[in-house]
Amino acid sequence: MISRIMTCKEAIENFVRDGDTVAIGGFTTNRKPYALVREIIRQGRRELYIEGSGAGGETDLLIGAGCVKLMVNAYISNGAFGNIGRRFRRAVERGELEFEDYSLDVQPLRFHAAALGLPFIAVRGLLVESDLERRWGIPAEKYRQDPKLPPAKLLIRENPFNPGEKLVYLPAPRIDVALIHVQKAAHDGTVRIEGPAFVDVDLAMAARHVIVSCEELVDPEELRREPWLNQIPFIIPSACVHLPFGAHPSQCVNHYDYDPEMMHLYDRACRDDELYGRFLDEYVYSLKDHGEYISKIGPDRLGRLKVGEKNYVENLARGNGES
Amino acid sequence: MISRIMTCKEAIENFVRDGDTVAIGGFTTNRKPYALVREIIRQGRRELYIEGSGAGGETDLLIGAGCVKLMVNAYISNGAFGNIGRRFRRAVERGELEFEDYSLDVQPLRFHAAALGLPFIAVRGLLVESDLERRWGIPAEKYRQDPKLPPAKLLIRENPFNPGEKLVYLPAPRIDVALIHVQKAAHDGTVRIEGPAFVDVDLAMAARHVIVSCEELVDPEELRREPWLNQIPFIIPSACVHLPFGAHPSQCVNHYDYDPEMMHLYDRACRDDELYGRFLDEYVYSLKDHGEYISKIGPDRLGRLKVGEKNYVENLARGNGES
Amino acid sequence: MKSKQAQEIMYTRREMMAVALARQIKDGMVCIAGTGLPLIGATLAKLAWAPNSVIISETGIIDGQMDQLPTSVSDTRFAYRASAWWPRYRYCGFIMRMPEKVDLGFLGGAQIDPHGNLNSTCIGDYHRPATRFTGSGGANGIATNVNTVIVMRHERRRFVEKVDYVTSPGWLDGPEGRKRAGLPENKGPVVVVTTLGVMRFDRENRRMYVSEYYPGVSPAEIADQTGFPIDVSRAVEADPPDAGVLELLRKRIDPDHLYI
Amino acid sequence: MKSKQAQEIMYTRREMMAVALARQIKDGMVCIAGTGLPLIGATLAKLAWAPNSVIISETGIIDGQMDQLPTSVSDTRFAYRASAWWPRYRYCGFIMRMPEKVDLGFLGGAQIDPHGNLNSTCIGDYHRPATRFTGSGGANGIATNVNTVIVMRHERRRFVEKVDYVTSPGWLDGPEGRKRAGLPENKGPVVVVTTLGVMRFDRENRRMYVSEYYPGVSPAEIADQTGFPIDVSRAVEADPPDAGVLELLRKRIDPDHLYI
Repeated sequence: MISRIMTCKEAIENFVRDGDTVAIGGFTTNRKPYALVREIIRQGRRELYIEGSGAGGETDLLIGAGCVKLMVNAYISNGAFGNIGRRFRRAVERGELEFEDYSLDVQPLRFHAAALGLPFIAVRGLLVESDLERRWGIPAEKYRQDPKLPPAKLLIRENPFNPGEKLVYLPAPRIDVALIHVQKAAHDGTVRIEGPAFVDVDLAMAARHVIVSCEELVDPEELRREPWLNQIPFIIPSACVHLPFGAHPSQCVNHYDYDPEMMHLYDRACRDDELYGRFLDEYVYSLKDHGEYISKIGPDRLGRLKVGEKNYVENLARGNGES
Repeated sequence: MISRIMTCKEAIENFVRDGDTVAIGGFTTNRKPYALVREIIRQGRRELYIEGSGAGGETDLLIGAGCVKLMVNAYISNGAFGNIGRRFRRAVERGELEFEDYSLDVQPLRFHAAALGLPFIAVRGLLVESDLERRWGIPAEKYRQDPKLPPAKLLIRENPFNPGEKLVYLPAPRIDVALIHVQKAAHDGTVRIEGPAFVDVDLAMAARHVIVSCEELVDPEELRREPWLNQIPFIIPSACVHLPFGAHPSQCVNHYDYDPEMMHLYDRACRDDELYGRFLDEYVYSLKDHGEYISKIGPDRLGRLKVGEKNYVENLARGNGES
Repeated sequence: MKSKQAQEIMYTRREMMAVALARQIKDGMVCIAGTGLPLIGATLAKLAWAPNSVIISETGIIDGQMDQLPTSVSDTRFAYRASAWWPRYRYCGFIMRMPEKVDLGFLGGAQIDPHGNLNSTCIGDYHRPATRFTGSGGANGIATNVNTVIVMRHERRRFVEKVDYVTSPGWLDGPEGRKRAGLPENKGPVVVVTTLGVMRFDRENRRMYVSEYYPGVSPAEIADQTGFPIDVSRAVEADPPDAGVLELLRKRIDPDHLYI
Repeated sequence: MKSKQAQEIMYTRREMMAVALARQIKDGMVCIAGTGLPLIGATLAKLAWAPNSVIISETGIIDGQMDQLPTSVSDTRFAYRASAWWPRYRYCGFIMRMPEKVDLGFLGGAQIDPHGNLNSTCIGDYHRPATRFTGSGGANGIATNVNTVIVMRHERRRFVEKVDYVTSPGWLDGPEGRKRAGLPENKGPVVVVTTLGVMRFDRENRRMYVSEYYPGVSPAEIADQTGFPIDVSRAVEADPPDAGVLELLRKRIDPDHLYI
């Protein structure tokens, strides 16, 4: 059996190219593949297209580090931890980022279509009579010309089974690389997500390459005892990387809570270009790899984030920011 | 909190009407809601439309008992246990059953479309250049006139994003009642399927009414500890019925194996009209309810079907039939 | 409408808003709520008078029994003792397939027009905005398919004749708007809870009017802070929060003052 | 091609078929197989010479390590130590999205034509058939998207010029058929393993020819049992099963003689 195990460095080197369309699993502050994202920044990838849905600090980080040329957006937030998406917002306000907007109902359905090999998905009502339908962030010509994009943002067409009824036809995106962080993966590439799956399984099935980072690298036999609990079989991932705390500072069910300290720090840093540069230096560029990152955060702080039975840290100090 | 608990009798009385379109969960010999089906037969429902996919003996039973007017078929089998679907086959051969044929790739996608509120799903290639595409079991006029059916079996239309490319547009079915048997349900209606979900979650979301039978009726708190493992939240089911061994003689993960003795008996009975009548009398009509059915099968025999760690009975005697 | 005891109780404007939001929820209602004031309002209703109400997060969490306040719609705190936590596509399908199962959805925005059309995308030109926000989230699907309660800061620049970008449709251009557009006609914005009072929409012309002003606010002040003509003739003073409700808010729901 | 030892070993025709099926599988191949002879063949290959081959069930079971023979594609025995067991829609999507991940699919049928078009639906008129079968199963999706190995009883009434109903497309009407129809051109039926021998399809005209006849069968007998003209000029005698393989079949794979 071929092993899919790689180092984080190898996985990003092998499977993420400049100009790739990248989609990222998790949701805002939950199970975000931060370690993989930090390595992409470290390796200096450029001109990425991001297919986003419940984006969080990890996507803002990629944008802030200058890796992103175009973002298909639905939502970017760290929840109550300050006004995240500030690097995204600033990049749009400065005209430094191409962007498109869908809604958070539509993007998962587009991913789902791509995962199922459907050329598009036709829905009732969504986006209709809003500027999400009428005004496109990316010009129609660019959709037609850029092979990385579908031929249009959307099309309004009839329901062939009910002539006269207008539907919104949403094209499936083309995704080069999906990045997901999971609780368990085996040497063979079998993946088990514990807790909510969000869009991760769809991304894994939709993308040309899937890079999986995991909290625990386990024996395939452990996961194969209950195959129905494994969402992604071993024939799908391109690479599995063992990265405990790979979702820090976001949550990871059965492992750790989000890290309010880092969330607030990010919130402060992202308000100012210079501060932001220093933040990137300190937490990404100056650290050789995820191991150094984890050492920098330190075992005490990480230990305090360990979740109990409720799957969060009770009475975690969360209000010390400026939000 | 409203309780969804009912007896099997009440659930079928309240939610299954003559002429309803019924869809049945599980797959051929796995987790088939046999007890619910036997009660439908006992109550003498007629003129049912069946939306089938991985149908097994339970669907053949409904057809054999004269409950079914029309079946949308993709597959009906008890696997190696004789040639099941014999009542289905005979009904078609005798012209006693209206029918349509799709494939076992297409039906789950139609259910999926219905579950997601999509009017249709458009696929590449499936059914194309086969008689599944060209020859319809149900005439086009009937599709247009019967409000219980979609407006057409399928339509061949262009991909609006890629003019010239032909796609198969498959309409979502309209499902009145879904019948599913699961491992765990709670008083409040929360449902957890252990093992493969097959089409069950899609059926539950697609149907107007969902009747759930369960092996174990548990406290909601037990299921709510890991909400991501519950596929169906309490706001969906219309009725929950506690029916241990409700899938007998099919398999039920974490509980029991299929019952080869009953499978072979069915295989013999379904070859002959008279034998079949006696089979129905003995195992359905003469028994007041599922409790009497279970007593008739008997605890010793059921005990021998109890699965171990491998989720089947090792060296189960299976070859004593004529198949 | 004021009771004597209530007048003597001190409370903040955000507390009043949370209570006004909570009052939209009756027992048994199913509501989609995001974090912040909407979730606080929904939780308050559930604890105070609507024990069988159900809160849904757009990440697919159904009926979380929150013990500690979540900071995002994907926070595991939102899913504590929930009935299910669906993958994303399942929630999206649910909203399209079974909108009748949901009674209310809560939305917020940066701008709103007289018919309840909402902007949460940008201020200024869409392609090169003066201020860009983080994205529509799931607001569009909610606004399309279910009745909504909208939370707004009540300022002239936010209550405008025409929003810079329609992120989520309200009643569009009036009573026939949704029908003409093919949107569900019987669903739309019901209430706007603001920093000054509670607005509703006229059944005839689907225009916003002032329904309630908070104690200490006048109808004239609301009209003045609204960037379009607004009917104040039906306005009454809102009941202030009572002590029990404030205690729930402060001690049980948001003791860390994350949002209030 | 015969070895001396092999000639002395007794084996049944169904055992020969299982071995002929198994020989289509090389190490590392990913195959979709239903229960019965295809699964027995695939299991044999995996145990004998293709340890890294992967068996997929159309119910969404990926890489079961079967210990006891399943009686249906949803039998939990099929999923023993599998990598995953998907819900149905996920398998259906996989077959459309990633057909290149699958090397072979196994199909059976009641009738086949010279271009490998298969009937597993009915004999006679579709609406009032003389014999109705249980339904197409997932054959159509497999026939559309992946290369196939077909298992057939070799009889004149089954090998026909024109099948009564095309359940699964083969090469359609010849070399250009699939391209014209918009089906994947580079995928189609590769081998037909029958009760008499092994048929393949000519690369030029995509017509069936006899590739191998089993020991004890003559090419003429195959031609005689085929209801359309078939080229026997390239036919060679198949290697008989060797003792180790038969032992695996009898003792390890199907000791209860469920299928052989």
